[in-house]
Amino acid sequence: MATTIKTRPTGSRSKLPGLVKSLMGAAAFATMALTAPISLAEVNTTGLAVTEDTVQVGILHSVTGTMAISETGSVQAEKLAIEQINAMGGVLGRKIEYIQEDGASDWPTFAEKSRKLLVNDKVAAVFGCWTSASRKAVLPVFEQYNGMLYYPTFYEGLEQSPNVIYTGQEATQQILAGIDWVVKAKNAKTFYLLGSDYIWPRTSNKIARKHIEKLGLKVVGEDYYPLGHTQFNSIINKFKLKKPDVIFASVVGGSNVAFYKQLKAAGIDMTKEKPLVLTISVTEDEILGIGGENIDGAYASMKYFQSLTNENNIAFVKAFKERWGDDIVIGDVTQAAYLGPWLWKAAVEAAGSFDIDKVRAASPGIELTTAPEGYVKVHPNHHLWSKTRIGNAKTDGQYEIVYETPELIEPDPFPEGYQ
Amino acid sequence: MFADYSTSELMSIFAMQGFAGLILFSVFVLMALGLAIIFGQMGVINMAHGEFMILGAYVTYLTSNVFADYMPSLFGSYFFIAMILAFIAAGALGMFVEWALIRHLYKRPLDTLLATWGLSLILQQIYRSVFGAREVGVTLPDWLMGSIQLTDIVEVPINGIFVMSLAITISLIVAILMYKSRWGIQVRSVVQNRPMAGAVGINTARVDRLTFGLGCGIAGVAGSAFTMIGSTGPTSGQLYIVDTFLVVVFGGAQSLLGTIASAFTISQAQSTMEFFLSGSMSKVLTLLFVVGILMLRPQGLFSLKVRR
Amino acid sequence: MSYAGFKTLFPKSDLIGFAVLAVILVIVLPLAVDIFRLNLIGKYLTYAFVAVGLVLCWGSGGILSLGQGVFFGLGGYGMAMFLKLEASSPENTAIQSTPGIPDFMDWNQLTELPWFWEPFHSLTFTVLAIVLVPSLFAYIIGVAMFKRRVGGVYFAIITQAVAAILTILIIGQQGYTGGVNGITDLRTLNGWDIRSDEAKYIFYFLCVFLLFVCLGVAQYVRKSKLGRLLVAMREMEDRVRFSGYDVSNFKIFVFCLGAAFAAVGGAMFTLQVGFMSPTLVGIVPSIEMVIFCAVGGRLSILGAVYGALVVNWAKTTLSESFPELWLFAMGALFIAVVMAFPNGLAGLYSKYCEPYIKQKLKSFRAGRGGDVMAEGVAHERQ
Amino acid sequence: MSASNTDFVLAVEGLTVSFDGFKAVNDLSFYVDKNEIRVIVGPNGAGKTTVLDLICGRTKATDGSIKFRNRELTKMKEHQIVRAGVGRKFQTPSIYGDLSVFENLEISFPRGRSVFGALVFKRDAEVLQRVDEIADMIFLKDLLHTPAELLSHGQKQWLEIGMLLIQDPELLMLDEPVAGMSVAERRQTADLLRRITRDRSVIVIEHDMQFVAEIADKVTVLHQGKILAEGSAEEVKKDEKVIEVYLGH
Repeated sequence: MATTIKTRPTGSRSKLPGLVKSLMGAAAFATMALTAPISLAEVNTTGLAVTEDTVQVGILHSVTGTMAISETGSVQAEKLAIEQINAMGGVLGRKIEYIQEDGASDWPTFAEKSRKLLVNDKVAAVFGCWTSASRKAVLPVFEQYNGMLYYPTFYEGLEQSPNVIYTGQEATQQILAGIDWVVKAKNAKTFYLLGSDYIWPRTSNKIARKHIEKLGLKVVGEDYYPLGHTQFNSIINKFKLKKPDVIFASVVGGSNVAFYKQLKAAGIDMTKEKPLVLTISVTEDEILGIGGENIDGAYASMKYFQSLTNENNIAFVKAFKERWGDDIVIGDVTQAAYLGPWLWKAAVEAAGSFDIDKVRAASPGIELTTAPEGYVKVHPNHHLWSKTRIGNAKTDGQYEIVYETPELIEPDPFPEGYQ
Repeated sequence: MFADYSTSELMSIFAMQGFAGLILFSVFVLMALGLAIIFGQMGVINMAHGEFMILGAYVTYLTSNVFADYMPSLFGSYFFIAMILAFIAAGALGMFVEWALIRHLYKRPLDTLLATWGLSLILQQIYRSVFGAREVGVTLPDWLMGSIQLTDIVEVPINGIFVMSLAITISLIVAILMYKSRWGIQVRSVVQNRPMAGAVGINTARVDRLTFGLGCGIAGVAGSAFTMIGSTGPTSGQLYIVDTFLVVVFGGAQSLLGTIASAFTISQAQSTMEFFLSGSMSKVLTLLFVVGILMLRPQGLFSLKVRR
Repeated sequence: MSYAGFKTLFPKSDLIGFAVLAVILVIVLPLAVDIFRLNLIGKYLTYAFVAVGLVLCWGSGGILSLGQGVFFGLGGYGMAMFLKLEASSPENTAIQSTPGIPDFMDWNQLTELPWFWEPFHSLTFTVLAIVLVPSLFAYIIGVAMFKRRVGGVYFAIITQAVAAILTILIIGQQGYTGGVNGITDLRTLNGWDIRSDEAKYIFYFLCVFLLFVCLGVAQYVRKSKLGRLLVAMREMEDRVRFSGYDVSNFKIFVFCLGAAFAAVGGAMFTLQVGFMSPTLVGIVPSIEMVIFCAVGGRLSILGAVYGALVVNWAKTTLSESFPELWLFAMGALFIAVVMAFPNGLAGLYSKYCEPYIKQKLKSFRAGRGGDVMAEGVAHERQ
Repeated sequence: MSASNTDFVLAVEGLTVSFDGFKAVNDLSFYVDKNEIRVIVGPNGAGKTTVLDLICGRTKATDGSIKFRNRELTKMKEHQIVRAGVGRKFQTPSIYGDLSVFENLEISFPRGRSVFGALVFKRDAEVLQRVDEIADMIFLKDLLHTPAELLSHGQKQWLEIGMLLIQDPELLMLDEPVAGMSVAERRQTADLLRRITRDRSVIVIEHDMQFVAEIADKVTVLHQGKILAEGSAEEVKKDEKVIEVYLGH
């Protein structure tokens, strides 16, 4: 059932980005076989926006408002993936056309726009959303109108919708491996949990606390600050008082910048690892705002770093920079967003149809060997099997990867005892 | 919660916590001074105050890039140049805004709120178009990084000291300007009786423009300083606006001393509570405290009982 | 109501305005647009409730509240709590560790329904609470502020702080409130699917009906002596006080009325959009609501409705076609409203369109040789 | 003075108010009889307006008592004082410019003063008649439906007096009622005052000594918050202290 696309770097040809070239070389055969167009009646029985040679999809992210900072990378990744797929001949012989809508960092707007995409535009799939709140807002819409959403962000889990493919990690995948690693490699005994005050950090810290206590170790403090908070001197004093081995941080957005700058200024040198900072919220994107010198030495636990050296990623980073500029950085979510169109394409081709129900049925077990993060596979629970890596932040704003789980981690959105 | 610690450790922590409160105090003073002038003296509700601060931050970012590219040897001192440029840029924009918008609205204070809110949206979008939606990282000179080790535990962040000295300097300058200079007398006379001030030959339009420009300029300097401790992005300015207004209103809008006293009260309350409670709850309690006091004393902390 | 009373309440020019709005909302729009757009318009209309309340508070009474989102939110949350409880029946939530409570509570390790959720099992209670809780809250704020003569700018900033406090509280207490995600995934109302097209039509018309109820109440208040007192207070508060009125009571009354309108709007929002979240409570939406009112014309209750419709429609259209431009457009709109046409759309209408229409009517009547009716009602000034 | 204050409409005793240490009114005592017209004169800053502010509750007294028909006013709120029967006209005409003359008077009509009352208030025959009556008295009968902001300065003063009259107060306080009026208007006003003071007590602040002599039963001269002299217009005119501080220059 599964469609596999092998990566094989090929020589130069035309001005297509590197990755596309390689993908095209690989997929030429398969595409050729498929391009004998399958009749419209066959691939689209539910009235989606598919014609003889095009298929419409939606991109739904915030271009304006506070979340635009975070969501820009995802939009870029999704557009890149779509362009690459089109350059390879599209999906079932049809070029992908995208309709981009702005969620404006406002959850009702997300719901409104998703309804527009599904009801008015009848798109075959939507790539979008970033925050949990925006996903929660659109979820009933996708379930009601039977749409398909590819959601890129690492998130708290506790959800499994037949209408969503979660291309980022759920919390246990990201957190457990990270904590295991600091315990083993750094001999950590005490933890301080800090987060912005909303559902993802709170759930993540709950999972972290449970795991830490199961290991027989100690959580010495847990604190939350309102989103957008910019003064962290008090919490830094609490660190100094409690002297945790590990500061486990899930601060987001503008607060992040303030937190790391003030941590550094307060004389906590993260490169000395006393205490060690382990974050699950700072990707390369965030470092741009924080400044590499301010976060030098912190560890991050996620599935993707730009510095990964496998062939897929080298080609991906090259293509991304060719498309969006040299000074751009790619974070975990950007990569996960990039997977969305590819996973959808694979599922559609496996199903031989754009029909949502058939694509859904074909999705579990879909594999990508070309993913920048390496091999991924869709679990029946609609999340991805993936590896978790530990990166060590450097002054140039990149992570040096110091650890990688040997096996793919099974996604477990409803971990025992957490719901 | 303190059972496990020795007395000296506790003393040190309290010392540092007090210092954290002082830094917060300085931050509030810097945020609020510009607004205290604009809102307190001129009665203009400038909702774009945060955006003026962010303008200062972006100017600092640009200056740091210019220094890094062309004069790396002088990089250590770029911050002072940046603050001056930030003052000039924000002040100039402020004067332009006063000329284009505010001067038509002096009799309608609530309308200045709407107009400046519109202005803040436009500025945000300009920042986004020019600098991108992402936050930019401002590189600080090395001497501003790190902290001074006083005892084993007590460490004082250098940028905190810098922010504090800046707050003190600017407060002093403003106080001197307001209460000692000829211009200050003019400002205060315009505030108290506009027609009369005009009648005795004060160019009220010019005084207004300069006052507004000064308030915005101070916001720019504050924004420049905040690149050390906060984020610089198109919407970062929004983070400051509520706190800033509360500080000014709580202090009794017309009094600079009141603004400083209120910044002190609020910062100490917040930072003490933050130490004992979670960050969110202490924020809520601080706001409730301020609102509660304002209900009891609507004129703010410092206001003269005057004959009507 | 007697005919004369009706004439006083609705002078002819107002009556035409109401009729035109009714025709647009009840006949033209439902026929002209599909259900998706109509649902959007229904959503815009929920903001119109707030804007109408603001016309009373701000336009008539001079009290500018920057915290109307609080009341909109309280109303919306009330409705959402009822719907969420219905959606969280033990059968629907069987996979949870504690079935029968909303999913977000389960994630936050709550094992039983908090006490203040219990009464929201009852629809009657919910409907009452939607109106009464925000009104009571407004009453408390109003008493605290107006009895102490806090007004103008100070009132605006304090209400803004209240909006900030409530937002932080809702987000921070996510076990009880759903946190930043809000209360989502609302499906049925007494077993009736609220997401079907049929339900959307019904909610749209219910929303229009309730809006007209609010408009009627607002019109009654404005035409009553209380309405004239509000205008009088805006101008010469001391004179009203020294005419033997307890000024604060009147302010509290319109503030509560505005809050109740906003709450009804919030409840209709929840029903039509399908969820409620703290983003509708905070400072930004509260200021936007003031903008709807300002664009429509702060002195005209009908203008407020058009303001809410036009601004939101522009927002949707612009953000669909030029996402980068719409902030510029919004910003420019605010400035333009303040600088160029302070009485908003209604001001433009009465300045440019009304005289023209009147003249046309007159010449039409004259042409027919009919009687030119004398303007019987005393000249009502804005 | 008298053992009981009941004989007086208004009894002010030991009244003191200080603004940040400055005593604007200092240990002031005076008494107003039934149907008396009392005029308060004094140089600028003598505390005249402050005394009226204190009586009507606009300013809170630091010390002392104000008894109106034996009811203590210092503890009451402004609207309660008004309802008790004290009417106050301000120095600058304070009327509602956006409303018509009719509406100005109607709002002042003492009925429907609660929120609910205002909501159900009806413009019935009694209101119409009373408004007509007052409008006639204040020379504005033909201008009933004119927006008040279009009135002349003198007409505005009359309108405000009319707004007080419609409440039928027992004590009427007028702060410079003829300031800024033409000679003709002054004459009309004096006439009006004489007519309206037949069955009520009146306190008037006035500078114009000729006007004062024309209307006053008794004159109180204030200086620096204290009473300098009290008596008939003729008496105070002759008082040397008064001549020195007030009339002398």
